[in-house]
Amino acid sequence: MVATARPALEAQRLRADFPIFDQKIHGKPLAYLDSAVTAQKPRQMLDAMHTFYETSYANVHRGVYTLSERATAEFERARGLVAAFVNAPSPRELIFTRQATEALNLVAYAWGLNNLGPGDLVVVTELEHHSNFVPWQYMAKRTGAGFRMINVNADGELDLGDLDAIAAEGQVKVVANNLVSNALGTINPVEKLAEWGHEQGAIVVVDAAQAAPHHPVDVQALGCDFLAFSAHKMCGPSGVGALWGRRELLEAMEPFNLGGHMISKVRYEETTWGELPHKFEAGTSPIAEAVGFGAAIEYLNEIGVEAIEQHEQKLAAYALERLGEIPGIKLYGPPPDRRAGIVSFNLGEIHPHDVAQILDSEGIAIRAGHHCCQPLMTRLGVAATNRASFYLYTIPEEIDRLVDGLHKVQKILG
Amino acid sequence: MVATARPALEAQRLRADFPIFDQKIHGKPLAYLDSAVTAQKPRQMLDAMHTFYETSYANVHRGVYTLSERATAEFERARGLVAAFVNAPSPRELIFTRQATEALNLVAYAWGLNNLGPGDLVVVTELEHHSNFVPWQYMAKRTGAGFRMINVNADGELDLGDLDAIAAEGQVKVVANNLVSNALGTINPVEKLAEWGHEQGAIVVVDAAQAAPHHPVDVQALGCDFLAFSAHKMCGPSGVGALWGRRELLEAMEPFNLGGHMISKVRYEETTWGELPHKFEAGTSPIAEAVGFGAAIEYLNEIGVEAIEQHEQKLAAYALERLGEIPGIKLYGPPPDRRAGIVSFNLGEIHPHDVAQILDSEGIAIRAGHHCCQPLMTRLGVAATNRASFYLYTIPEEIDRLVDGLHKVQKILG
Amino acid sequence: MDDLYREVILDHYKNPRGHGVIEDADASAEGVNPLCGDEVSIYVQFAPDGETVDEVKFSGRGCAISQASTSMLMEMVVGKTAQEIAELPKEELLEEVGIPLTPIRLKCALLGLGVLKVALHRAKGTPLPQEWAGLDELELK
Amino acid sequence: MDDLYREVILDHYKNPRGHGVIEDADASAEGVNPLCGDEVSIYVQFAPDGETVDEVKFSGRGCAISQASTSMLMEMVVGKTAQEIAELPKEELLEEVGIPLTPIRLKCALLGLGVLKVALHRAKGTPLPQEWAGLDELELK
Ligand SMILES: Cc1ncc(COP(=O)(O)O)c(C=O)c1O
Ligand SMILES: Cc1ncc(COP(=O)(O)O)c(C=O)c1O
Repeated sequence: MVATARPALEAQRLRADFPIFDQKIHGKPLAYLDSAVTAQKPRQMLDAMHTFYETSYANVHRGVYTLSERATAEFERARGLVAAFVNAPSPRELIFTRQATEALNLVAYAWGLNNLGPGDLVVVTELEHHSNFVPWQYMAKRTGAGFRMINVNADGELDLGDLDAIAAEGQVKVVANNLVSNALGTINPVEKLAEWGHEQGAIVVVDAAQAAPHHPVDVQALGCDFLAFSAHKMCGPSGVGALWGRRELLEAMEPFNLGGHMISKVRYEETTWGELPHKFEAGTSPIAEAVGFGAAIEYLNEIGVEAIEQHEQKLAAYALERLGEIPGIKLYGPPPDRRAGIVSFNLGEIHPHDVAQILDSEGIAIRAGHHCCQPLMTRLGVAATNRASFYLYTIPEEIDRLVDGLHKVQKILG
Repeated sequence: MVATARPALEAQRLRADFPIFDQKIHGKPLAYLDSAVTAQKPRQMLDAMHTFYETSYANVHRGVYTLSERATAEFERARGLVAAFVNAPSPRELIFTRQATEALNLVAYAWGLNNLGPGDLVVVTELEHHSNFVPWQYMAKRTGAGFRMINVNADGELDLGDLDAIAAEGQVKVVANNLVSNALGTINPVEKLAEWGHEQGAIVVVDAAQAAPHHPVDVQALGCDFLAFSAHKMCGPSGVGALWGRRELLEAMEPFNLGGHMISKVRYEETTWGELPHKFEAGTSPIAEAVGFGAAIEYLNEIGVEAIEQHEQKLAAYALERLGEIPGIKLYGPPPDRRAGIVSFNLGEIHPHDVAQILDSEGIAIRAGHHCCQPLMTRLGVAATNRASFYLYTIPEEIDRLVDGLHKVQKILG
Repeated sequence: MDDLYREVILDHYKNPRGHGVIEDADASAEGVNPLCGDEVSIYVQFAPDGETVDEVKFSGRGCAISQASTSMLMEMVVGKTAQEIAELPKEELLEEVGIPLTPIRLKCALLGLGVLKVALHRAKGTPLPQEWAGLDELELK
Repeated sequence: MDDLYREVILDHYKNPRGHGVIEDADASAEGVNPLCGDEVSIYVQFAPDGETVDEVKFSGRGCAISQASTSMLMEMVVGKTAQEIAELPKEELLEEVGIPLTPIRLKCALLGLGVLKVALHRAKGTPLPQEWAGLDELELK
């Protein structure tokens, strides 16, 4: 992390880097307020991938020829950039996966399936995205381990008062939680949970899919054992993500996917595994995608992730203020100083699908649904919410347009 | 499959579609003879992905807004193209994976781990790529099932004489084999193996990674149950591949990766799975990569995969003839009429690394290694071979340059 | 926009026909649109011939499109036989709805029809269209 | 190219020094380069002081770079103590090899040195450099 103060980011200027904004939607400028689900792509990142394909594409790590050496160098350079972005002690601990979801499944399968059993407990939170909930629920069921959930309070913040009661029920072996909730924007006390998890002798698995694009993330400061995130939410391409894992754990673990590249020796009688990170990267890697991921990290580093965080915090506060003026609106989640650039709400009884559809006719893209957080929706007593989420290219005018759009929704359906 | 005759392809003209050839390697034109490991990319495919990112990028299947509807339509259109390419009865049976390796792991985990046990047998061939060998070896070991290998004869062709003996040893539950060997170019009798496998009550898993880019592949004619392949070997991007599976099997199977998108209902108490193909596509898909895969299929369809097959067969015959003239060369694999556009060889005692390195200085890229086929290498009694492999952009002049290069290798190291 | 939320849709949305529950219904089913979690239940009462729909009601939550289209469906099917409803092409309902729908919203508009066909299938063994046989469009309970 | 296969490399490749096996060696190890399957075994005989390398031999198969660099290594280490060899920086061997190497070929050039350090580590407890401690460069048997 750079300690010196950075200039605030100029979202209006940065928008020029994003070709997606060079178009009209239903005759209106695009207000893309769905960055929590996936971010748009800067030209710089797209060009890096394109150039890689045009000049240096080959498979990595095995070819003796020039193109393959060049591709390998670019691929491993990207690994270094991604590893440094979360302050991993070594790039060897950084595994390229398809996305955060696969990174979490890797841990659930390769660690969970081999280390869990009756009497053990897997602990998740009510705020988890399905991707850090269902794999653990499934592995607990398969292995006979118990499955427990840390609940949220009315503000959508974790209620850590239950921890002792949970620990009394069994041997806590896994604590899986997200750093930032994609449904509510809650910033969670991961350091505390990691400390508690380690006291129990558990591994601590952090879903940083929603944190890494927007906030400085430091695996060493968090004190976790595994951390998962996705390139596509941070200006990178689809098709690639990352798992950081503590070296001793990764080395002791069984592999996950098996096949080409992850082996040392394959014999009819027995197969031995390769070294980190290869052991967990079976088959041909998402090569160009990793290169694009590296380019996205360079783009974010240029702007500064602290500047992004500040920008989004301002937007979130402004959005909460402006949306709060709308009669009948229900806002979910914590106060602005404890939340990321995500605002979830319902407009009285109006179904989120209808809200999103009418907003779309104004060129405004928001999410309407359960946000892959059905356990949380159950808790909130709704099937779905509307969610507006921000990124480095979001400008306050888009929030004004959102508010105007919601007034129109009320006029039509209210 | 189209029955009408297609014009032969003009490789020299097609090369203009591939930007990678617009450069010199060590001052020489690039002779890329490593397409079996990964293929180069036509401008048409790269442009399709780029345009998608610039104009239509969003997450698929959930957004109510225009961009998301557009992205979903392009993504599902690609699925339809890929499914039709292998004559799948329905696009719902076509699952996007990272690559062939992950597709095979999906079957090994979701079917194998849940259906194998002591007394059962998993049967692979000595020709398998590690990606269709190691997952089965591992699952057999985990579940207590037996693991058997169908051997090859001196020509590198499968010896089916052992089948009865294998069947007598246990209940054959899985037959996993490749359609085209990436190490030797052998075209394998998959229909026969599928028939035998089904007589035993086994599932038949076909690795078509090396077949789909070069030969017409028809899952219904093959009679298999699962078929895996990778986009990157067929002019598509890295980071995406496909599994076709028989609907009844896919529907009855447990899921593999768990998380967002693949669910129907998630409750603390229990989770239910979504419909095909979503049940097997957890997390954010390789969206742009799938779109690129579709564009690659359109590119191949335009040329005609039969024309590609014929072109490569001619190149293979020419290469075998020209290489055969080199004193001391050892050629592996079957005669030209039963092989794909792949030629494996050793140049006396000269190590393949040295061969490949010297060829690189002439701008010629070939593979030197075990080709992820260590069991086969063990059988051949070598650590590695040289392999030249061809694609639609390969021209006979490149084979001439290869032969000249090999003479130079012999002069330096012989 | 004006296309999508035209007057007749809004009318059915705000004043749904056949909204409610039939206790001890002759046929019933419940479905959920997995894309948004919307649920709809449908209840059918047959006339004494045991084939003709005498009364039909629906309950559940949903967006304007799904509520309005299910409400329209209720009006369309009374007096029809189970077999006739099984054969009812979805296009006929969509024509009634009468607005252009993207694939995602199509799922909303067809949720009620799918659930109704499943209810009749269960009670009377009438055929399900291929796309519902595989439960592709909805999750049943 | 001429850079890579210069005369001295070719000489060591074609006439490797110390090629062979020492039966009942005081120290030995075998390693494989997982990238190509190349194997090399190294055998060490110590002088009566039990510390100084008296004789060293290698066997196995490999490319010209790995064979030549291992051959050069054999010449470099005779008369050195186990501790001195453990501390030998890889740069010293690479300087001897004296050709530009890409990362992949670097693995070939350093295979022998890695195996030798492992043999001494096992026999004498000398330290392993971090990159070999993690077995990153080679698979040991
Ligand atoms: C908190 C959180 N976890 C996990 C995911 C899953 O990300 P992906 O689909 O890229 O694996 C998301 C994305 O929606 C998320 O917001
Ligand atoms: C026959 C065969 N199977 C499987 C694979 C693995 O392909 P991927 O790495 O794309 O999964 C390959 C690629 O080398 C292959 O040639």
